[in-house]
Amino acid sequence: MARKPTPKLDQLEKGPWPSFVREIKKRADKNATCADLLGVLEKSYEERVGHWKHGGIVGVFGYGGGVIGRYSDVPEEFPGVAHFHTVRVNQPAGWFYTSAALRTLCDIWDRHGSGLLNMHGSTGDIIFLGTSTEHLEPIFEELTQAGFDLGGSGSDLRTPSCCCGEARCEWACYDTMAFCQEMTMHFQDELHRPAFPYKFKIKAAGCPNDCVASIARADLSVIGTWRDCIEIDQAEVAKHAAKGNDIVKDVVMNCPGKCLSWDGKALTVVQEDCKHCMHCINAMPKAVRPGKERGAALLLGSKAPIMEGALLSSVLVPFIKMEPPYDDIKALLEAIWEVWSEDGKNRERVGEFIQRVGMGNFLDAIGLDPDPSMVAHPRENPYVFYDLGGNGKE
Amino acid sequence: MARKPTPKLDQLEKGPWPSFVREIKKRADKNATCADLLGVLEKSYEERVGHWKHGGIVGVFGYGGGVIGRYSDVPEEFPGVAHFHTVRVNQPAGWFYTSAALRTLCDIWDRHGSGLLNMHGSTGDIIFLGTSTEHLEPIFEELTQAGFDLGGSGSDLRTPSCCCGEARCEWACYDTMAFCQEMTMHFQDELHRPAFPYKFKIKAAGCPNDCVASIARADLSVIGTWRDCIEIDQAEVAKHAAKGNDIVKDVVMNCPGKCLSWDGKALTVVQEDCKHCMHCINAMPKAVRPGKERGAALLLGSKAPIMEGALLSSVLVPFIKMEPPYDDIKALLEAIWEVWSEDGKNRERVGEFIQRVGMGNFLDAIGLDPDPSMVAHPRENPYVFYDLGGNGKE
Amino acid sequence: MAEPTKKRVTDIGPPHYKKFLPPVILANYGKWKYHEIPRPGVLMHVSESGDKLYSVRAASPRIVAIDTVRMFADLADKYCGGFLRFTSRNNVEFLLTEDKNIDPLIADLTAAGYPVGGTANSISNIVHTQGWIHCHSAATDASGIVKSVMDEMTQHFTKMELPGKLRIALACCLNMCGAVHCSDIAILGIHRKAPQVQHDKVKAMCEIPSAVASCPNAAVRPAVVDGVQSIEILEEKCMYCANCYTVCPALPLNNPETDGVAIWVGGKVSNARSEPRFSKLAVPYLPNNPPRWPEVVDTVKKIVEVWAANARKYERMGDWIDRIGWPRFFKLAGIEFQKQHIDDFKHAGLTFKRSMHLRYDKE
Amino acid sequence: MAEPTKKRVTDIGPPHYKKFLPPVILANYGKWKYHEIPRPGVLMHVSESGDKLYSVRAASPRIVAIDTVRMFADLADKYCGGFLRFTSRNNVEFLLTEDKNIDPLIADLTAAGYPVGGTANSISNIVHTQGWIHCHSAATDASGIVKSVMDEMTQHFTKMELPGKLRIALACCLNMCGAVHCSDIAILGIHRKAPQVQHDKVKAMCEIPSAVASCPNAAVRPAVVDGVQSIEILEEKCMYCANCYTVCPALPLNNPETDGVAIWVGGKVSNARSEPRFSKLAVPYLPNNPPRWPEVVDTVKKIVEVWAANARKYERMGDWIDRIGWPRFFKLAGIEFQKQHIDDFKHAGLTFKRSMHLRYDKE
Ligand code: SRM
Ligand code: SRM
Ligand code: SRM
Ligand code: SRM
Ligand code: SF4
Ligand code: SF4
Ligand code: SF4
Ligand code: SF4
Ligand code: SF4
Ligand code: SF4
Ligand code: SF4
Ligand code: SF4
Repeated sequence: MARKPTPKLDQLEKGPWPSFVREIKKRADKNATCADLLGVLEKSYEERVGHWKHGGIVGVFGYGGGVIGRYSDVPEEFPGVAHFHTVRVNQPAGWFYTSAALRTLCDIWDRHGSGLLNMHGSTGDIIFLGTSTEHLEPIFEELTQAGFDLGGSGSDLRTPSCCCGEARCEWACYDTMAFCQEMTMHFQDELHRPAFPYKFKIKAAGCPNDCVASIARADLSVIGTWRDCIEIDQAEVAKHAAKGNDIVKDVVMNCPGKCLSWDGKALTVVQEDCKHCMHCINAMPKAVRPGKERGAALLLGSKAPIMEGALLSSVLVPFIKMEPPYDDIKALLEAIWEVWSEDGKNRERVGEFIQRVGMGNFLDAIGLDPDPSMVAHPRENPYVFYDLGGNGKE
Repeated sequence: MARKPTPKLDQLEKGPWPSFVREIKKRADKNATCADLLGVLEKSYEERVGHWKHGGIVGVFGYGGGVIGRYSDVPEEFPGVAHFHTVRVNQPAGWFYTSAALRTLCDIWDRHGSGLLNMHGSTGDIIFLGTSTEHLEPIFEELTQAGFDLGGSGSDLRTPSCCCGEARCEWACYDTMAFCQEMTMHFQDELHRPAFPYKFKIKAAGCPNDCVASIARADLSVIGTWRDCIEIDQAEVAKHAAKGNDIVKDVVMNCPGKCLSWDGKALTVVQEDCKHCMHCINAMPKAVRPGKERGAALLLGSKAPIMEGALLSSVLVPFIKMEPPYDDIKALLEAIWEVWSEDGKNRERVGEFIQRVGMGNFLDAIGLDPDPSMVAHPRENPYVFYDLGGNGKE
Repeated sequence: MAEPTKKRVTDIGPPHYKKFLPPVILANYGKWKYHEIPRPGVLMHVSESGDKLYSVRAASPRIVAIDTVRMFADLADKYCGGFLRFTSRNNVEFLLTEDKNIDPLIADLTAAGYPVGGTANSISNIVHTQGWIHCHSAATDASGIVKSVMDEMTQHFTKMELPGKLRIALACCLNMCGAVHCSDIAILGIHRKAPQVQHDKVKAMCEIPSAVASCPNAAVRPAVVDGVQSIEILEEKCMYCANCYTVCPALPLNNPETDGVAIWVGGKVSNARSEPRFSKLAVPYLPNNPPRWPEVVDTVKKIVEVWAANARKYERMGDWIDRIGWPRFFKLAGIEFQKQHIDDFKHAGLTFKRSMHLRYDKE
Repeated sequence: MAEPTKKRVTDIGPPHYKKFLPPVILANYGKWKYHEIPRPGVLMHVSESGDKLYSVRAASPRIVAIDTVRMFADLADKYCGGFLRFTSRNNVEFLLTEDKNIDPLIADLTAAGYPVGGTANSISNIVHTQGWIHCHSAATDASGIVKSVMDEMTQHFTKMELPGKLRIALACCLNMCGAVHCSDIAILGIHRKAPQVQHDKVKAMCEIPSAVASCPNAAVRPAVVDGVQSIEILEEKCMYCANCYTVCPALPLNNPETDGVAIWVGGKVSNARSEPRFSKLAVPYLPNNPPRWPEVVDTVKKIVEVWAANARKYERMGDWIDRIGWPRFFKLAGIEFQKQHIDDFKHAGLTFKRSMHLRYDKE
């Protein structure tokens, strides 16, 4: 229970959608932090302004990330949230759990914090929401004893995440969870000890549907695809048609490669025109599937708007076989990090860095050849740099 | 004849395409300027470099434009081209002539220059190519006596130009030639006396085919269009089909508005989806025509790349009736020129100016309301400016 | 910080996912053949082997009490051997092999207040951020708006009757932790006044050169105020991104009178049919009106409704607007087109309409 | 300058076009109903009244001697009452009403070396600029390349057998007076070395601040050299646009060893089907090799040929490339994709491929 009435928040207990207020109230009479969280939130709702101060640096010994410090600007009024730090716990790949694992996490959090969590944070971590500094070490110890570790924060590698991929999806073109796990384990040091100019995120999606939105919010987006022809089961296509799907209107006309045709009996595709968009596959499960020669494309640089405007990731490697332990990708990442750490400005994401130094120069630096798949189109402006010797010969 | 042999240029007399070398040679034995032009050009061909110096300021009394000064950097070797100025003569709208008018121009130019011309310059002028300073006033006098005047150069209104429009084209949505003539006459002062931050070009095309490339190279592009429905003559469509035109493949599938359909008998259109692209009209003359409610769109700002990259013109007024004497457009132009002349930087074209100050601010300044047709899409970045008062109320 | 103990281990990473996969997944990993969606919120994946896996997806408010997590664990024990997962949009999924368990599970979840749905052409959970619950940066609350909007959208979560998927996301400030920038509908907390410089605190709390460098628009300058080294902000160059505040706590922007919410539309992430793209500004400003933000809810509702009524099958919000054009979108959605809609940042010129592909509505 | 005389008039503007229109146009102005193209180079416009106008279009090298203009005037007198015009691509058009005059006129023009054509799906005249004939800025010649390329293209001018219109333009420097930036194929003179500062002339010939301001990339800086006020150029920031040279003659860039030509493709102006768009870089550099620039001619020819062989009806160069994708264009055209193709100027990031819409060629 909050110490004072919360008439505004109470209104948010009504309605069909699950209520976060009810979640907080579930704990408000067991936990002073939750009671004061209700109070300070009601105050924010009254005043239309937040009551948190800029975070300070808190964390666990030897780690540079994983904890976000947070303090109230009205600690006298709400002492239970005077400290209100969050702990980012690295989720298991694909967000799969057993009931036992979840209970273990709940128990730790029950002992050391508000008992409120985010399942999950936007980057993918389990977030323990609201504790004070002295609990941090104990939480960390209990977590590691239970086999869990902290996620990233600050200018480090952030917690990689992935779609469920081969665990539960017929379209996965590579094993996203294995890849995510391997990257997370291999780069533990980069994850826990910030040494980059800014954060670096990895997200792995098994196919171009991109169910983890990797192209929009990962510095490295690894998106599955295939380089041969889509596989068509004509009998199953016919079943879709029989069920009343309008193959021409719904599938053929929506194909961005303009490479499908349907004559009422067979669906045909011009392989080299296929853009690997997934639509025909999505529209006709069982009938159409990705090809056999599977792998992924590596795209670089997406991020939120700060400061030059948001970016989507752009193609760096149009196709790569995904073979554990992914030494090629690890080497590429290390080359990228080296160049970026050397020449990147403070708080400059890798996508912004590439724009600043020029994609061509960046490729030179990391040792990759230019490829027309890297661009939507070649340059339109005539402002080309050359570096010709004194006599003008290249 | 050139004073020395011109073996390289001579090779350009061969081949099926009309030869500019032959044109120069036609005059080289009558005219020392042309003889030396051959010589200096051969020298350029040998050395792979031009031999002209940066122009000085020359012109006719009371005008600030219309003449481009040009001097040779090897005047001793080729005295005939020591001065080699060009005179820009304002073409008649639509580039229509009588043989008599052409002969008059030739006679003047025969008396006072090389006898070589560009029919026409890229902006549209008749260009008298190569004369010396003392001929400029006489040329001007003789031209004006014959009813001709100079075109623009420098930071002034440049010679407006237009497609043949209603004079010879069934698709003209307004009278381009009348408009071009009226603008040219009304703004004679702006044309002859540079007072802008930089050049300003006007081009008028009768329909979205844009046969004068106005959207690519005019600060004001006036492009005809219609706002009601395309007119379809079904019998004529049938004739096109009978002739073997594949109406679905060639017309319907190429319609960017995806608004046409053809059932083998009638061509139908969803009016509000039509993008006024002209394709169906182009593909089936006689059968499809622009609608009846005709006018133009005004677009602003195209230019070559110097210095921030090339621009295409962008929509300022999505539709306007074109009614002589076009007072509305004149007033709009004057408003634009006022704002641009006041706040534009030296050598900043109006298109760059708008980008620098922001389209919204520019619209405020010239007194136009924002319209969604002005943008390809609304902003993607969240960096919006507000100007709220001290108490925060708008 | 307490002293680290002897048995302290570090860098162990997360537990291996294989420990958490149900037997049916371990047996059919990488061998799934197709899926069907027998009812909203239920996925049936069928393996090459013929094995079937049923996933039952329930809504979550994302902020969950351990009590709720324990309840989920109990339900997983009861119906599916204790196996469950969470989705990339923060829903919870129970992983069943017994189809007879589906209905009872759904009944239990529904009774507990966690509706089942979010599959196929529906509105799934709103990806969102901390808001006034936890973040110092928030220009609005996150959870309150999400709850208010989803209360109106729940029938689109539990049914699959929309033209395509519709993804809503919310971020409480321009940092966009919710990665809202590529959503069918994005709800974004915004400031509209430049930071108030706390001159007495600048020197103690901030590195002045970093603060200066942080501003994308060169609005932050070093200044000496009353003899103290401080900062000045050029009001007319500030577009309220809060980047300077991120590096310098003495530059707060929060302002109850002028903060609020902007609405964006037409972004997407998947490559299906059209390419991924950013959301575009639909409504520049709506007020912060807790606890239920009626202006925001109404606007989102209206946009969803015109889209649902007019879009063709498979047309995501952005695809639909591409087809009908922005002028008609603004008309149908009843939104006034304003100066703020027109880009004036770095690449603004590329957003201007540079062609004659114009549409004219019948009057 | 000579003194102006008494009878001097100014600001009279061009003669009114009506004086120059043939009677059939005056009578049918604004009343044309449709046109046909009975043979290459001949347009037949038919009025609502039934009147017919035949326009016969002949190639012109644009630089014409008055002798040639007089010859055109004579032909116009002979066949069409003295009425003729020039087109926006610098061809000459004779305006006939007697169809029996068409063939003799074409015969005369052809005999004189001015082929007839350029209509419909053909290659019309190359819009171009001054080059070494007149301009101080030229990085290459204009007329010589145009002549050399068109000698190979004449059969595409006199026939109409291409998939769509193909517009070639040439500009001899980045000022792009030929407005080449929106052409199916653009030929562009380029420099590749920074300006050579003539320190002895800077002070006399230039305003140093304007020169500094003129550089789009801030490569020009004031400097004192040997005690004289001059300019220095940061070589690594210069991308050879010559803008500084335009305002300061003491900064020439011409260099016979390194100047040359770049080839651009896929631009267009008309709104038919697709929107107007800029040309994109196809070949970053080809040498200046007068008098016939064989490397340029071969490259243009190859591009025209692959387009003609592969494009569908109505597909302009850019539409075709849009359909097949840039990787396949480079492969078919046999052009190596290089660092220079990738944009690195202001909006570079917007040209990167930011989606999974990728194509993979069969090996
Ligand atoms: C907790 C979380 C939001 C949530 O409720 O889920 C979060 C919270 C914060 N983010 Fe974030 N970000 C979170 C995911 C994201 C994402 C989404 C993603 O990772 O997929 C983005 C967009 C993608 C990206 O990285 O660009 C994101 C873009 C930002 C930015 C802008 C970065 C940029 O380059 O534009 C900032 C500002 C900064 O770094 O200074 C930021 C900064 C912050 C800070 C640390 C505020 C600050 O300025 O110090 C927030 C702390 C809030 C708090 O008090 O708890 N956060 N942040 C997410 C992390 C949880 C987790 O670990 O799972
Ligand atoms: C003669 C002509 C080329 C031709 O052979 O046709 C020409 C010639 C010159 N142009 Fe141009 N421009 C000519 C049409 C154009 C066009 C095309 C058009 O007007 O449709 C353009 C592109 C469209 C545009 O305006 O942007 C054009 C864009 C430039 C530029 C770049 C302007 C920019 O904003 O990017 C410059 C540089 C400058 O202004 O300093 C320029 C500068 C020049 C100068 C004056 C060179 C200079 O830097 O001083 C050239 C003088 C050449 C000479 O010695 O004769 N010229 N110039 C054209 C004018 C003839 C006429 O009046 O009809
Ligand atoms: C469970 C989840 C992955 C995970 O590891 O967590 C998932 C699972 C599936 N996605 Fe997804 N997608 C999931 C988030 C996404 C996202 C990311 C997001 O929303 O932030 C996207 C990108 C959305 C976007 O473009 O903005 C996404 C775009 C798709 C698409 C493409 C839809 C389109 O037409 O654009 C498909 C194909 C389809 O549904 O036809 C798809 C299809 C599927 C399939 C059918 C794949 C399969 O065969 O198993 C799965 C069931 C979909 C369903 O709910 O109907 N999934 N899917 C995510 C569920 C989130 C949720 O709780 O609602
Ligand atoms: C005479 C001229 C206008 C003038 O006032 O001088 C003209 C005249 C006609 N144009 Fe044009 N166009 C003329 C330059 C242009 C230009 C400008 C340019 O090339 O610089 C364009 C834009 C080109 C571009 O997009 O880059 C142009 C794009 C068109 C189009 C659209 C073609 C397309 O599919 O993109 C049409 C429609 C068609 O041909 O189907 C068209 C159609 C026509 C028609 C059929 C209009 C008519 O009914 O009279 C005329 C005969 C075309 C023909 O030659 O087949 N005209 N036309 C110009 C002849 C130039 C020349 O000598 O070759
Ligand atoms: S991204 Fe592809 S592989 Fe991964 S869950 Fe989505 S549809 Fe399946
Ligand atoms: S995957 Fe996409 S592009 Fe390829 S055939 Fe299917 S619909 Fe067409
Ligand atoms: S722009 Fe239109 S009206 Fe003008 S000539 Fe071309 S087709 Fe005819
Ligand atoms: S003018 Fe263009 S958009 Fe309109 S119906 Fe014809 S082809 Fe379609
Ligand atoms: S979006 Fe802004 S306010 Fe919200 S959690 Fe992220 S940083 Fe904090
Ligand atoms: S809020 Fe953003 S734009 Fe305003 S001063 Fe701070 S950093 Fe600059
Ligand atoms: S393009 Fe350059 S070189 Fe050619 S005429 Fe124009 S300014 Fe002179
Ligand atoms: S040529 Fe262009 S980029 Fe180079 S110094 Fe001169 S103005 Fe700057």
